[in-house]
Amino acid sequence: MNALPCTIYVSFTGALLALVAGTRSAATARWVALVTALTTLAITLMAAVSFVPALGMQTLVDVPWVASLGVRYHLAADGISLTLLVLTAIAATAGVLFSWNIEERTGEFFALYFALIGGVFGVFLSADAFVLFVFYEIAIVPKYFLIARWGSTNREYGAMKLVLYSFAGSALVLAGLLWAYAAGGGQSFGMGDLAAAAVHFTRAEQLGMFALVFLGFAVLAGMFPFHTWAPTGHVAAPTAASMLLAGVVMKLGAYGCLRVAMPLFPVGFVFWQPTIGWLAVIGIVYAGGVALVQGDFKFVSGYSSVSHMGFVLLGLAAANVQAASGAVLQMFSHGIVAGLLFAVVGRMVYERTHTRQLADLRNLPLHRLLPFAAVTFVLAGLASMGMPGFSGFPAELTILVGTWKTSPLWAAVAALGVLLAAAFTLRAIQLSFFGSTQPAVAGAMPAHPLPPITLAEKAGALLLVGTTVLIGLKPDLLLNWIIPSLQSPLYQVILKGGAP
Amino acid sequence: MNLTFALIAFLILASAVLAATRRDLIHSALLLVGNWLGVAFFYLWAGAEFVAFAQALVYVGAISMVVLFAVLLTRRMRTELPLLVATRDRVVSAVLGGAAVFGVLAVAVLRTPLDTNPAKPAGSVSMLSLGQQLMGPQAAAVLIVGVLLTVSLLGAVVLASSDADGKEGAP
Amino acid sequence: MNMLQACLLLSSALFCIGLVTALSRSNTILVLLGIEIMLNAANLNFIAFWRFSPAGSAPATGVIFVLFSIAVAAAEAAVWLALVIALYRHQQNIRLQEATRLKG
Amino acid sequence: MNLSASSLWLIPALPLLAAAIGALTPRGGRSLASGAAIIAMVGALGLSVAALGTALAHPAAHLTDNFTWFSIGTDAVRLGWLLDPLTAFMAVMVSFVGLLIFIFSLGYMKEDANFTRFFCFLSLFAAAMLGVLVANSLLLVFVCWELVGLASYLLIGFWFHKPSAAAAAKKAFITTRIGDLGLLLGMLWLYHVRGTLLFYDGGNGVLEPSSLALLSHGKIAGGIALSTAIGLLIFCGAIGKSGQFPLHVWLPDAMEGPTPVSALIHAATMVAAGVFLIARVYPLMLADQHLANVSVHALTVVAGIGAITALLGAAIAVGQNDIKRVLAFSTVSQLGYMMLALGVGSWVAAIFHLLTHAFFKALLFLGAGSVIHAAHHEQDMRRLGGLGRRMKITFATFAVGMMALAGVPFLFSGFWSKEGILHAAHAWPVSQLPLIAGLIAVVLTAFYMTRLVAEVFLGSPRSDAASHAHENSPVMTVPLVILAIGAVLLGLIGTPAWPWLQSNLGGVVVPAESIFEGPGLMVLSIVLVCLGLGVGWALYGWRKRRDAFAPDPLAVAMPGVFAALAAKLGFDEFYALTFGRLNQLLAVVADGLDRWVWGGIISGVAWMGEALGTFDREMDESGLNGGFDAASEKLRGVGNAYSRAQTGEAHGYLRTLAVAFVVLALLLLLGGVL
Repeated sequence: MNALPCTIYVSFTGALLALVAGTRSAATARWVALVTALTTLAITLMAAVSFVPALGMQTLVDVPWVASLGVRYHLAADGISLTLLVLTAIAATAGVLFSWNIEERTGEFFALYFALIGGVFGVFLSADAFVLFVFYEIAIVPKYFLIARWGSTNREYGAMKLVLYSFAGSALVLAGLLWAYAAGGGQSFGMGDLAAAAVHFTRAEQLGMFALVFLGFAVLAGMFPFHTWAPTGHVAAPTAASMLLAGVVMKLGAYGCLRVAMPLFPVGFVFWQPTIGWLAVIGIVYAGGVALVQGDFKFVSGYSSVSHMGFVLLGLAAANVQAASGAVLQMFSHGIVAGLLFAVVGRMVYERTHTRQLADLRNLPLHRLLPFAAVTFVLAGLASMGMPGFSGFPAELTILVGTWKTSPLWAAVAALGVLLAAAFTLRAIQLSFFGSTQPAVAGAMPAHPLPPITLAEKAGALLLVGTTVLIGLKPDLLLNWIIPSLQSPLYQVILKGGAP
Repeated sequence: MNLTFALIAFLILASAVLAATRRDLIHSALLLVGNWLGVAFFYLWAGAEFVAFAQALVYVGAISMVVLFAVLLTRRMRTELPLLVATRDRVVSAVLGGAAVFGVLAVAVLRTPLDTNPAKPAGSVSMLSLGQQLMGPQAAAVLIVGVLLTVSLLGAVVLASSDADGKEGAP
Repeated sequence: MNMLQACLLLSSALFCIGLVTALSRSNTILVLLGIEIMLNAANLNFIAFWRFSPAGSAPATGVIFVLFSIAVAAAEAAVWLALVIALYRHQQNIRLQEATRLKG
Repeated sequence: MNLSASSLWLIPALPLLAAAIGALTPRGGRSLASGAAIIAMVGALGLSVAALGTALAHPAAHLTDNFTWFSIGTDAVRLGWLLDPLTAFMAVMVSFVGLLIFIFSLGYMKEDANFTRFFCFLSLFAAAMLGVLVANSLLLVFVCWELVGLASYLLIGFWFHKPSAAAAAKKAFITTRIGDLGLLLGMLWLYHVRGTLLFYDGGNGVLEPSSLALLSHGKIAGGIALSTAIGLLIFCGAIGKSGQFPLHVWLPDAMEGPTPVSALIHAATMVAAGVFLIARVYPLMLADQHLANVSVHALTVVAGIGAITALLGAAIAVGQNDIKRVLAFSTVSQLGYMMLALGVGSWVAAIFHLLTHAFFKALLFLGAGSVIHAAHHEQDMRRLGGLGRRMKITFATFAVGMMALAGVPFLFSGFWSKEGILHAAHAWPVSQLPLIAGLIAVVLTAFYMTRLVAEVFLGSPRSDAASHAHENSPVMTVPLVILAIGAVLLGLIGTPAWPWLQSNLGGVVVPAESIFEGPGLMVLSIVLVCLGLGVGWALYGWRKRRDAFAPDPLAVAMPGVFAALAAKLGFDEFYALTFGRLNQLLAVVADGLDRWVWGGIISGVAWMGEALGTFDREMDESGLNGGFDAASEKLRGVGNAYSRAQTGEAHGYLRTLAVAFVVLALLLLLGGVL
């Protein structure tokens, strides 16, 4: 448990080592990256094994940093952090496995990759709003370079859009936090201190601060109508980056909403709750609808991410322990499933066929050419549409159960999103892998045989599929961490049914 | 006028003039050592013993070695080339410039009413007080000088070696 | 002319000798030696002012200044040695007037 | 033989294991995959029979075994297994019919390249279906329900290289999921109200009296009870899965799957799941019956939907030419009967019909499969004909199935189960309309089945495929014979003279004759059956079809009606024009919004920035720059001159310094005024 901060340091060290190793050979950089990712995975898993669920955050490090501002380098973890840390470590490992084929500036790629990962770890571990913000910024910058340098379609545009949105979001967050800090007397950025100070804020202050901070984070979580960066960004990004982007970075936003915005400004939250709920619900259905007519395979996955993140926001907006625990579970689940989808689409299919247009793919008998990818994508699709047996099902179910308590109407409309998810996923599966009606038609077969699925890809796919199935069958593994965390006094103000 | 001072001044100026006019570099360097020694004597005469020793150690001991190194490492240039017309012009202009500067300085020195304190006992500063000064109020400066030395040495190493490396693995 | 002025004149003279050396010689080493002489001349001034200044001024400031100056001179010497060697390596001689790469 | 509730999970687990084996078997391991599947089904059948033994020992009890799945907030989601006669009878039926279909598939799918995958999917399907049966929690039912949907998707789309099959699979999945949406909402609501989804939990389950009292007291807007609303939402799920009007459209299309799949999914199991679900939650559906001042009772809706479906399905079946589609619409119609029975208050009659229907409809589908297999996948009955002489076993068994379906009196099981339903409808105090619908459907059923048999088996072959057909191997005919025996005998366990099934199913002893209200209704229905058979024979049997292109006699008589029926009354087109179009429109609108509006706002902001920049540039270039350029030009000249001064000669610099110093010093000295 106490080793958790090492994930941050290991990631940054790994970034440096990969950079150095990249100057020698790409293979060395890859192995360095894999070892780094596995180390973080091992650290988080060991922490998970020794984790004792408790009501509040368990402090790991707490030393003064910028004494004059009252900033402390305060790292702490609870069940929610731990869930997301495990997710990050798994996604990072899988991402490395799916980037195994990167030949171009491998060292720099992995250096940026782990800089991003390190920032993400830092955000999930921060208990001081300022530290959290710093790590949040650290996580944003490498994204741009990853996309702009190694991306594909429209990469400059996608990267720029994503980074502009991210920075706009973080500017809002910073403004809100500084406001709260100043209004609280400028003593401390500690989350607990801010929350204690926030009690004395006026209603108007709370409303304003919550709006700033929540909106800032929600932009990164892909909240409708601030979601458009997500599909274009995902599409432009290289495979591993889209896996991280959808799998982990979007969670940063949701995590910020849950960890910072909601407990700090409960009055503001109550005021904005209906708005958030409706935006989330609209986002679910809306993104599902958009995904239904996309011609680009990766856009389908991109919009499905927006739809799924809508569930997360809905879970938060419902403001009870059930829904919130479901939201955290959904963060985990979506992180895994989205990673899987992007891995299949970006790595297994696009890098072999060099097209992502469903209209082109349907002419290829892909299920024969890439049977492993086909099976993986079907499983990922099933997980994505919330079939029982995969992690999406308990997550969405828990969210819906909780949401129903708050507003049956929200739950009903959101359930429509589940239907849409089935529709667009099946459409994508059929058009992409099972679209070819006449495999023997001349010209339908690619000129060169597609390279077979590599061992690294298989390992990554198995890791992700295994995780989603494991959590699908035994969601208690995570819920046992999450729920006590949500029952802590900090959340009792906003989450109903929180009494332990 | 103090005789000692006169002697010292003579030593300093004479060695400097000779050093500046010799054609053999080795000679110049050795004469300069004399010049630096003269300066050290001046410090002694003025009562700054520690500085005098420092001067002797650094200049006479170390920098003179550096000069000799430089001369030996660039052997082919041990003697100055024959005076060319252009060189002669330069020498003339240099002497003229130097004389002008000296004239200005001398006039400035002589015309300025500088009040002195001859009553002050032959000045001497104790090692103890010097040390306390250096380690106390001037500690930061000492540190900075230390850093400067390190950096300049590193820089010297890089300067002296960069070309050799550059030829092997051009970026 | 009191003692202080004498000292200052000495230092002025030394400075000018250094200046003439630096200006007239084409050997880089000698140019640098000239500069070294000028530095020494400046140091003489410090000591002179310290020695003959009216009582009540800071006790050992001049001395300390000269000490630092000597230290800096040592550093400088190291750098110019390196420069000379680099220059030599570069153009196979150490004539200063030929080192005009940085010409504007 | 006995099987406790705690080991009930073994029943679905065995086929699931077989599915896993099948999934891991390479293509070549045909006998391993099929062997595992069949052995698993035999095991499941054995366990089911054992469970039936246990259930019959305690017919009125609900044996449960509950456990916690995961915690959700402060409470836990609990699942469980339930053993009562309903479960046990259904499990025996499903595993038995399933087993026969598996065996039949050995022959039918012999030539298919993806034989192992087929058995994997079949096993998965059976596992999911058995899971629905043994679940003691609405959530677990839902889980298995979804897996049933998934497996049916995989099976219907098994020949996905046919575009129609892929489309049908998707249609089936999406359409049933629309119904599932209702089920999901009902489940959420129920959980919200009751905090549990267990059916029976020692007094705390949702189907137990305390819960029902609570549910039927609470009223929501519109003057209906809470239990009505939840019940109707759950019924939505049943509408989807059981192919009830208005979501019946997927079922006929699902005939694109291999015929054993049709037999399994559209006869015995999946479509029966909806009926089973309503029978399972019957106490909930019944809870609002005692309320007088509500606007609607849940079961009234069920009866209405059932009656409409029964009539509609039977009518459309008359106009179909594809042998499997006739059977598919007949299934729709029969499921309507079952819903009707549930709606009019006799779930026992519904289950009885469900069981008999499973046998004779599986028989009919497999018989049709046998015909199709023999005739090289010719399914159009206008192009068949005369097969009776060539395929005697198939013909005989098919005829048995046809008579059971048509309700030919006394000997055949369908007669007895249908009579039960008609009697229940007759006894329904609310309305006699369901009875009338049911009676009309009786005529239609007898008619279209006569048409089917006459067209396929009588007359002369009307295509090469039909004329070269010959009987299939025993692996296919033996299951037919067994099913035919079942289709005859099964009726005998539920006759008015000996209502054994009824007594055991409900746990309440039903006295003999109590489901028989006198000869009137029975005579009427016998007359109607004979009417249907007679008209059918008159039109199709007496004057046999000469060639494949001859018009249908009914089309000659009533062209408009026949065309409408052949077009399935235009439901597909209607949905495509309304919901499909609407959905597509919404999706396109949302996509456009994303591309143009939300993206456009961003682009707009960017464009405004750019425009401002352009404006500024113009300003600069024309206005400010004019003067600036001139000044710059001069500066540049100065710069050039200065640059020339940079000779790079250190001496020069030094000299300049010296001169400058002298000049400055002279200025200071001489001027003294500066």
